Amino acid sequence: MSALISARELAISFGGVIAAEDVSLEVFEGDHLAIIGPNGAGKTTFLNICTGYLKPQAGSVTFQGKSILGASPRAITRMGIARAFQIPQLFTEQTVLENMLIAVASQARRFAPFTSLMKIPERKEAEHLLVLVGCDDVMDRPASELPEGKRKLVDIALALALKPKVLLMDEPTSGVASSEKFAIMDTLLAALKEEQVTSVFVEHDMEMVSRYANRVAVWNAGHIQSQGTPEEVLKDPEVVRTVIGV
Amino acid sequence: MLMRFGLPVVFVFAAVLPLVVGGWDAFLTIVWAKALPVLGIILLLQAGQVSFGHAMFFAVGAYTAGFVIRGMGGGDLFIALLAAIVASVIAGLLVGVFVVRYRYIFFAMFNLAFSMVLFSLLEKFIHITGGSDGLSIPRPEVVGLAMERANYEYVLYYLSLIILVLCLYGVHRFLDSPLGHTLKAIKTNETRIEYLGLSPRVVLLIAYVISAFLAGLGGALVAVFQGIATPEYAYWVRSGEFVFVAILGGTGNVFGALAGSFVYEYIRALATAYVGDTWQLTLGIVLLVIILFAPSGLVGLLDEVRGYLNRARGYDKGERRDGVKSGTKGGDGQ
Amino acid sequence: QDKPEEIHIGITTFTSGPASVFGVPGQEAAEMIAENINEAGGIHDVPVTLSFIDEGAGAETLTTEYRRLVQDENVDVMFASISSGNCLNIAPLAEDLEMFNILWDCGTQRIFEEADYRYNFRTQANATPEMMAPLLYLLKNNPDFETIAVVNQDYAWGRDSWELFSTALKQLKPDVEVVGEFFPSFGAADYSAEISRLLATQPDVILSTSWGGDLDTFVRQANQRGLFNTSQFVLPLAESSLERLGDDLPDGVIVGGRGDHYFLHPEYKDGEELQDFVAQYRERTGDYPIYPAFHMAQAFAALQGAYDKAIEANDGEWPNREQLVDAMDGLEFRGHGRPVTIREDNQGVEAQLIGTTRHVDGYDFPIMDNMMIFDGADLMPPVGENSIEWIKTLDESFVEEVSADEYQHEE
Amino acid sequence: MLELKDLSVSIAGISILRNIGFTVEEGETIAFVGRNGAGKTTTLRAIMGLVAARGSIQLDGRAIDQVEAHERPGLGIGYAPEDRRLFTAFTVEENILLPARVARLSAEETRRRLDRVYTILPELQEMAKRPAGATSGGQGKMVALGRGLMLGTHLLLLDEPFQGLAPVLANRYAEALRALRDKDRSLSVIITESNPGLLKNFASRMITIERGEIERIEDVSQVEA
Amino acid sequence: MSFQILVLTVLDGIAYGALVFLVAVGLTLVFGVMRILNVAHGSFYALGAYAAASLGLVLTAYGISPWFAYPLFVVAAVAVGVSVGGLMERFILRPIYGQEQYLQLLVTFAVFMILDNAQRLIWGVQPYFYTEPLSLLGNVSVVNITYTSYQVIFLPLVALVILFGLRWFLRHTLAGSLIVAVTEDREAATAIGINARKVFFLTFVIGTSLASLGGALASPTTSVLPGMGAQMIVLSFAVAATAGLGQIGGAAITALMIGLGRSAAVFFMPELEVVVPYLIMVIVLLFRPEGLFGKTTARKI
Ligand SMILES: Nc1ncnc2c1ncn2[C@@H]1O[C@H](COP(=O)(O)OP(=O)(O)OP(=O)(O)O)[C@@H](O)[C@H]1O
Ligand SMILES: Nc1ncnc2c1ncn2[C@@H]1O[C@H](COP(=O)(O)OP(=O)(O)OP(=O)(O)O)[C@@H](O)[C@H]1O
Ligand SMILES: [Mg+2]
Ligand SMILES: [Mg+2]
Repeated sequence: MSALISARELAISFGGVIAAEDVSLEVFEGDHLAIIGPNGAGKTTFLNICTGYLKPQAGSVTFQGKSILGASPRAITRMGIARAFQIPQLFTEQTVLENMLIAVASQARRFAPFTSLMKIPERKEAEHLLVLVGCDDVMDRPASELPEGKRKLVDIALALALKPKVLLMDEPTSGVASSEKFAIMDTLLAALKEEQVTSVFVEHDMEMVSRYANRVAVWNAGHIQSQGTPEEVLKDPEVVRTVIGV
Repeated sequence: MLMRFGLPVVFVFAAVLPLVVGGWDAFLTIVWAKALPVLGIILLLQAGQVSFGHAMFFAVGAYTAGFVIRGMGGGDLFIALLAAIVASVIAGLLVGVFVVRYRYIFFAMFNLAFSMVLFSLLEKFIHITGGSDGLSIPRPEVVGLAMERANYEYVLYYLSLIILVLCLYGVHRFLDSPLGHTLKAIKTNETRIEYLGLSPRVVLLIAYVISAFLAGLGGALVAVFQGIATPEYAYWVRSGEFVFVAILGGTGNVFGALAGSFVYEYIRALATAYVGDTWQLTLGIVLLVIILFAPSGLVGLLDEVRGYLNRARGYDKGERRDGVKSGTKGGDGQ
Repeated sequence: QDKPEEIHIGITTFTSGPASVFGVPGQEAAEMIAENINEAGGIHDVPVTLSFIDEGAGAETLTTEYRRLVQDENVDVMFASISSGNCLNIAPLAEDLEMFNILWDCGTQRIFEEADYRYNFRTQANATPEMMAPLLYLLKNNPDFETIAVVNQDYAWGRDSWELFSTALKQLKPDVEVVGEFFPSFGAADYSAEISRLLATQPDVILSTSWGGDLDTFVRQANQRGLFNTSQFVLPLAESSLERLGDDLPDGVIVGGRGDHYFLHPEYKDGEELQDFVAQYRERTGDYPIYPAFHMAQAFAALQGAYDKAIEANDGEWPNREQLVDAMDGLEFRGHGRPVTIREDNQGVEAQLIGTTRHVDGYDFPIMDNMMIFDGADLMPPVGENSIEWIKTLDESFVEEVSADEYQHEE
Repeated sequence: MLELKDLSVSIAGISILRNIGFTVEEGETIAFVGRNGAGKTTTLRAIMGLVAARGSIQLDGRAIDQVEAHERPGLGIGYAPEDRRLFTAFTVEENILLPARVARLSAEETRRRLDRVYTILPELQEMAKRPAGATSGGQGKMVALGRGLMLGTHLLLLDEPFQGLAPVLANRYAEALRALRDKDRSLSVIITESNPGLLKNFASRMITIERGEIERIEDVSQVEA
Repeated sequence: MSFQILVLTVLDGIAYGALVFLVAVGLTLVFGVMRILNVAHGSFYALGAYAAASLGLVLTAYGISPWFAYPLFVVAAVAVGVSVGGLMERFILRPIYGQEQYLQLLVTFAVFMILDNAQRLIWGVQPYFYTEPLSLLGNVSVVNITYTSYQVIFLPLVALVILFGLRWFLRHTLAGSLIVAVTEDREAATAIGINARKVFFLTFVIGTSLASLGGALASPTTSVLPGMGAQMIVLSFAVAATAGLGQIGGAAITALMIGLGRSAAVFFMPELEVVVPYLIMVIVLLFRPEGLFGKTTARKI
């Protein structure tokens, strides 16, 4: 297994608040890496750095061996890192389907000026993805009208539509009703495995972690406190004290 | 719906009108021509951006056409229009590269600044541009034919009409394309666009250049019709008027450009003719009423009426869902 | 042709925007004159009716409305317009529409120098004599100046008038140095910086062809800061601001009114016509008439004159438009100044009155003293010649060659 | 003390809530559950007057549906919205204090309530001076919760308050809230939360809403069983 | 010579900048707070000027001391702001707050047309002026050049008072905080008990009162005439954008830069004078895309 994303000695702070200090982490091909940690530990910041949204004050990040420091989110996305957000980023005035079609059109580079978005050949794929995340029922609704949970799921589908090599997800199912989230994650993970997509997801729900992650990294106050398999990490008393509780 | 039936109907109606009744063609030529820059504004409004300076491209088109005709001695209408298109596209690119980096008021103001600089230049270089008195443009030949005013005006009437119909249709199709939808997405979430691997700036630039093209073409048509181009063509009030007309007509549909342009010019003409020195007051009040009671513009009003009729007749298919927005949005990240 | 029921006159004027300081007096005068004409039975027993178009509504509306009046309302004659830009725009249109069009107020000399018209006539002078007259007045009365500065509005009139004035100055008094050229934007509300600069440079003469609120503001700000003490002002359009400026305009300033327009015209002030006109106008508006009102009177006078002449030429029959237009050729008519004649190129030849301000009893604003009236023909190029080219043929002796009638204010 | 009767909401012609009716007793905590889009958030917003609703809402026997939205918080209702809705122009502490300033509470009372917030949410104290716009997702939720607690002396409406919080914190806060409610018997709470674990020993009744209608109301003890 | 010119440039710049600030500050406030680009702002400026000039004429007619003009200017400005501005907010803006921003812009455009025309109907087209307050304060002489105290001392002082007063109001008073909160999120503000309607009303009225105060204070220095409002709108827009959203301090600095830039242009490159505000705006925005003091928006992801 080779490292797909490799971060070395990252450091960043915001006016005294340390969000990353000496953070080194590797994501391997086929990994499903869970990132856990208390609030404000720097988990989202790490994803922001990996996608070019923030520039670290020190350290390096490579993707497939190439440095992506200084590259724009756009360039990094095109290299194959897609991302779903903690706060869903949707085109709120457009319907869910239109949101998805824009994503697939972007992926397939369909930009002929006079073809209808609704008639692009990739439409099937888009609809399929919506089924996958359980949002096909709201396909024709404007994204602004969606309840919080659905927004998160559509957001994931948008990232997935880009056929990435790595999918980064920030608390993918927070806000998704507990009765549904495992069913959805099951299908999602199965799809990721089938397409051989590597994934990194930030998570607060330990059940999700133990069920879907093959590796876990624990963040605390801008540091990586520990890493390992879910079995090891979730039992670590230090992790239990700082993150999980009793 | 509007596109498939509305456009041909308007086109056929407008095409036979001058053959049946007189006195409307000059007015309507202006309406057709001025609907073009308004269409450009509507295009940019899809991305949530208001340009307060599109009169600059209107003027670029107008003056380019003027210079070409004056420079060619006799000139030719089509060459002049072509030159105007080229010039406004180039101007659109040059200015666009700057302004697409900005949003909202900054976008609006940058456009305004450029247009005011152009306005000042047009006034300053009196020996080239004729200063504030304007550049008078002799009547050009049309494919080598010298024409009387009456025939020339017919040519312009139909030419503007055809250009407008083509542009309406073209922009409509563009807005329905993936790129067009991405343009609309700029309004709500540029972060996501970036994270789809697209550049919001490039998308906006494409729309900007198209809108500059439309404004320039409109300006050229008005100028060759009026026989004059004045710095006032680049003035902010005119830019404001384009925006005004766009919203009056309704920004949700390219038809807004046509409806807005017609109604605005018509009310204005009526008001100047019949209420004399209170025409501004009258126009202002009429517009207020329209905005307050039909905020989605004339085309929106039409839709509502149609929806109402359908419901009254009891066969609302519920096919159209109004994109009514949820409550108030938080400080939309200006 | 039978007598029509009415003579329908279309008038373009500013009723909105800054230029309405001219447009509205013009409109008031037109309505007043039309009432008078109709009270007297009309022009050859045909009453007149008026329709107005606001030039402030923008060029497209103006032309649309113009065409509507011409084509739908069948007006008999159009008076257009105040703005030179609008005149340049309308003249070719009128020509194509074969519409009898009287340029009733605009000043640009370009119109008849750059094109030949059959249907367009100007019933007053143009910018050339209007600039030559104040310059000659200055050179005749205050020849000893070495430096000059200009503060004009930044638009065609401000630029064009300075070009005429400065070109002529270079010919007639070549040793004068131009020490400042300022073109503050049209409608500028503040001239502090210009005035500071002028106070620092102290030019002997300061010229400003500004008008309306711009002129008022400039004069008042300059006066407050003592600029009038150090420089001789020349304000060729200030006749239209005298009453408003009142005490803010000091004595000794050279002023003009685009022609020989003046409610105390020394040659006619005792005549009943001018007195009636002034009294009626004051009753109507509360103000003394200013030059746009006089220009309007001239346009009506020309129209009446044309009807008289055409009817006579037509053996008492009512003339058609062509006959009316023919009658304009060489027509001589009089508003409330000296008679005006229409030259071959359809340009009016009008006398120019320039004076110097003085406060006298009986008026709470300065009136003109030391007046000179120039014959318009002396100050214009011959038909077919370009003004600037013509001015470039002049030399210093021109100042003496041109004569003027001099008048003092009589109490 | 809070009684909803026949509450219906439609937005843009689409019916979202239909005939919602339930009561909340004084000192009681209601868990409000349902799938995504069932209408939980909308119900809370209707109580706050943020969406137009038909039907009746009574607080302590007084009809409040005619009370203007901005006057409802003054009745002792605190609301922590699901999507945080912080004022990014202010610091964290200013966000929390603003409701008290609006209500013109005395300095002393303000202090007391702020202390209460900080005892329940001690993490907020560390970031009190930071701009609210710079907080992380979870921190933002805490601020929203704290802000809601400032005015919620009588009724607390908490929309998924623990979502996105690390489990250790979520447990701690749930515990602290329970303690608060136990201490102050006049305080009632409606909380939408999907994690049953957190509601243990906390909520007395659970209301399930489905497609805009109340599906069932049950005692938590029954659910356990 | 060069020292004199430097002094003059600075003084003229300050005098003009003060005037620009007085006009633009109200727009900056309304725009920064309510996100409404009020095109009718210029009309309020003109209304203030007309009201002041008419008031002056009344004072003169009744032989009342022109010293009363100063307090009366403020009263007149507030009266205009509260009555006309208040009516406009209540009946025209309020119904469309929830709508797209550009609709609000359009409404203000319509109001601008209406007010502009109404002014002409009320006051006619001849310029008005009332210079007594300016003459009262007399002249001062600096490096041998005469200035009016009103323009180089009084107006800049008033501008400073308004600058610091407003900043204090926004930062340190409850009303100021409420304004900021409502702007950012109307619904969230309502949910913590803020009466958003009242706040908007208050803000708009303050903004329009400031505009008409600007007009009233400018009236002794200039001619009050039709079209004067339109002139100020664009300038105010430029100031508001250059300053950064709702940045009162930014507006002051921008106004000063425009003033200095303009007077420098008059002295050294008169051709540039007209485009100075735009040049300054373009230069500032090139380097600071959010405006001089604009803040980058809060993190969204
Ligand atoms: N733009 C910023 N400006 C200032 N501080 C910031 C900024 N972004 C993040 N921070 C701070 O950095 C720290 C890490 O934030 P981050 O969003 O990475 O946390 P997180 O681990 O994702 O937390 P959560 O689980 O709550 O989402 C937080 O304390 C946050 O307040
Ligand atoms: N502004 C709106 N316009 C149209 N529909 C809306 C609007 N707001 C909410 N809805 C719809 O109302 C329904 C209820 O939404 P609500 O947010 O109350 O659900 P919820 O139970 O809180 O869901 P979640 O658990 O995901 O937060 C959803 O179907 C949603 O799409
Ligand atoms: Mg996070
Ligand atoms: Mg919800």
